[in-house]
Amino acid sequence: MMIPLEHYLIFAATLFAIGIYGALIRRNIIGILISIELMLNAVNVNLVAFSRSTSLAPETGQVFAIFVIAVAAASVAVGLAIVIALYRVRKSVYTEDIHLLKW
Amino acid sequence: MELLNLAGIAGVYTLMLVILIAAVAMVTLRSLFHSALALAAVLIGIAGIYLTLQADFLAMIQILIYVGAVMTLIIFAVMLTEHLSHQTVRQNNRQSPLAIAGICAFLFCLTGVIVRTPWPLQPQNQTATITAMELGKAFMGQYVFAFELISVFLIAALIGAIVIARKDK
Amino acid sequence: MEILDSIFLNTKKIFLDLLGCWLPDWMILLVNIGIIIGVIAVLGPVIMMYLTLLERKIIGRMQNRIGPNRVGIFGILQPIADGIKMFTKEDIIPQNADKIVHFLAPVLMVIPALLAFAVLPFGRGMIPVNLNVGLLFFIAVSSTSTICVFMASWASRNKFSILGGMRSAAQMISYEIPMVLSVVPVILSAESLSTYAIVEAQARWSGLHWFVFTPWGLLAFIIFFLCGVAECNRSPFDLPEAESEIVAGFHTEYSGMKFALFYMAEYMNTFTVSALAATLFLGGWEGPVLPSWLWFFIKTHALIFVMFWFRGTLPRFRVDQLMGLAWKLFLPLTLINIFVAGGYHLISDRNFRVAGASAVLLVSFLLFTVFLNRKYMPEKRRYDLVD
Amino acid sequence: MFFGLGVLRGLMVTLKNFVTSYFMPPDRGGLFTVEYPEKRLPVIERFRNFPFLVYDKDPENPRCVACEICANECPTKCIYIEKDTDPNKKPLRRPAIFDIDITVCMNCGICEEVCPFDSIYMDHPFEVASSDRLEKLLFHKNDLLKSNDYFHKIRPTHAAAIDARRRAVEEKKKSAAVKPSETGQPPKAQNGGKP
Repeated sequence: MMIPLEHYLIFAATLFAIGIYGALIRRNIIGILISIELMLNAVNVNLVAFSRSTSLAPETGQVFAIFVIAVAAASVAVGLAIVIALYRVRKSVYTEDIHLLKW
Repeated sequence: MELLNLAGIAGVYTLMLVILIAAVAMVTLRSLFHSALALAAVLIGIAGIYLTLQADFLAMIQILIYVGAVMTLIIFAVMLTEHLSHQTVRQNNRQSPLAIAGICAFLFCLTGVIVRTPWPLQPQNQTATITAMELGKAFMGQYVFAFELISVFLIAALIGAIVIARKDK
Repeated sequence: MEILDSIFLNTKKIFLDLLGCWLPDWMILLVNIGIIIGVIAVLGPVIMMYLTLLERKIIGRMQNRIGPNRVGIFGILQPIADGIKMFTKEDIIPQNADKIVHFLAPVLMVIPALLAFAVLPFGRGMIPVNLNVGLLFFIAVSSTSTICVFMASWASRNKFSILGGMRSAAQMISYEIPMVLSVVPVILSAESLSTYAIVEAQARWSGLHWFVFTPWGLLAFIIFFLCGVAECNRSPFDLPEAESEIVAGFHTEYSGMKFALFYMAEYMNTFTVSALAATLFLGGWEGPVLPSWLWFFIKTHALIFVMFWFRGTLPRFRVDQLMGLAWKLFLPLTLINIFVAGGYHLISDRNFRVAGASAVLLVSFLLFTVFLNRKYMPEKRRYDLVD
Repeated sequence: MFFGLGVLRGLMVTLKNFVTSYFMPPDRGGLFTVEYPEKRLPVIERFRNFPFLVYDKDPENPRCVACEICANECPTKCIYIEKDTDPNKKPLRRPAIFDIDITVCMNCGICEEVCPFDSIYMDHPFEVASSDRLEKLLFHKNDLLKSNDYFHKIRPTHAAAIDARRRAVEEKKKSAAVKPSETGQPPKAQNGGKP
């Protein structure tokens, strides 16, 4: 199963690019959060691909990937809590409507 | 037997293609619920990619945490905030052509860098499957401080999320 | 007994050798995988059909009635009759439902149920895929069904199904955590995540050596089994599809073949959860005389009988009791159970560690059920006769 | 006291039920369901289903004298009677048409009670379902007529009491007839209380 490292990196790069694209054009906050999740996953793929083929201790990439998954899960939890609190106050999750620093 | 290997490699590339299509769908779909499901498809696909990279413990963790828990959170949030009346509202702002141009430039120079740099390959551990045993040793050995820190971090995030989302009576 | 024990393995080997003479060897590999997939694809639905019949017979007998015996000799053909009924029933899609997601939900619900068969050790050497993360695979796959419940409830655009969907998702999540944590002591003592190695670990010990006979094993078994019952939305925990409150929960808007898929997924989950409970705690295919695959089916069907027994007896849990049980009783108990199992392995003196472990577990059980819960415990009703 | 004891006790009850349903006789926990078409419960004597007319010797002259008391008393009005007439249009004491609409009759048994001539009683067979709703479920006179010994077969004690009473009335009438009494008085059968 010899897939050269570059192919994994290019795949992860395109995934990351799609994530950025999503984060840029989405008007809905949850849409942006989802795209950030996607970018984090692209980074994970990179980590694992690098650690498997270039590092001497191959499990470091996976350890990093697990830590990234934990941090991403925590960030989604807090992010969505903020979105729900925001929705309760402003009745909308669209980025244009949330432009006052204090309400 | 080499036919089987070829089939395997072809399988990996099709999996990558499917993931990219699902990711594009996730970004462009109008209804947020559909894009959340596309994200679930992407996550399961990436777990498949981990399997091809012989990281099966990580693939299972990815499915368990991402598809099992994070997706549920996202779908809960989508359900709580999506009005059916919003279907007609435009989901993305006007800057998509500009964004596409920027992203393509970024992607172009990134792939240029990837292809040109001589990665220091270590061919000897290409086939070693990382089992849970080595990961456990790494967690308890070299990364024990980070391991404890991450649990504190998760508890803090947990309590923070509850405090923010709770209806303050 | 050796022949009977590996009868299936030998037949497969003979069949493959027969094919071997004119098929290239890599094709044999594919045929081998094909056979395994075929067996699971046939075994799953057949088990599901005959579990429905078994359930109706057992619950009938518990209520002093006979249960289906008209179709076929003892109602043997009843599942086929049900199947035909499910096929021919009209498949209604609500008018403003979300067509694609409405169609996808039952399909995606059956996939995890079928995937879970891949790691069950049916007998000595008869495990479809010997993953070295088998147990984690099972838990990961069974946790993906939460999304299918959401899809089903959101797509049918119906208040009852959304309510049912939210309730069952909340229940599935809150019972998944104790389920995962109750498995940790088993991994701790079997030193491996692969289900095959776990069964062998239980076979290696001398004397009565199933995990269920150790104090932490018994507690973990009870909690794992109850969480398994809650995971497939069955009997005392079947609030999400409670007919009396919310029509049929998340599969209200489904009829015909789609409802049959939900039904099949539920029964396959019942089988796989009890099979895994038998593998982890009752020593899988480990047994003195009978062939190994027969032991596996006896133990699994014993646990399935207990699940039907629950359905024949226990009333339904209220939502807060349901959640309270998972978070206030099962979770702390499993955490303490992990510590006790760790200690159990460190102490070498046999009867001290058994006494110590069971003492600690009993005290913590009483602590969480009687002392901390006294406020919520309904006071004992006393009927003093008016003189 | 102990947390799960109530649940265990409940489970033991159903388990006992489950086990005894295989071994015990019906009255002590065993199965008592009678599988209807193959095995049947014996119909008890006082069972009431649709009415029937009794005749003593031949179906031509049933006990019924077409007095229409039962038709008037019937709460659902499901009995229709037409008097028979001899060739020169003089009404006879016999019904020409005696129809009971089974779909309307509710087996109340009032016709049996009010009948002064012991001619209509409630029958036992209840399997009278048929595909044709109108024609087959309207019983005419010849469907309703049944002999007195059929009456004895399905309701022995009740039929015996009725016949004893009729015989007593016969003797009293005969002994009265021995004394010079005016003729032409139709024997007035006491409508004694039902035994």
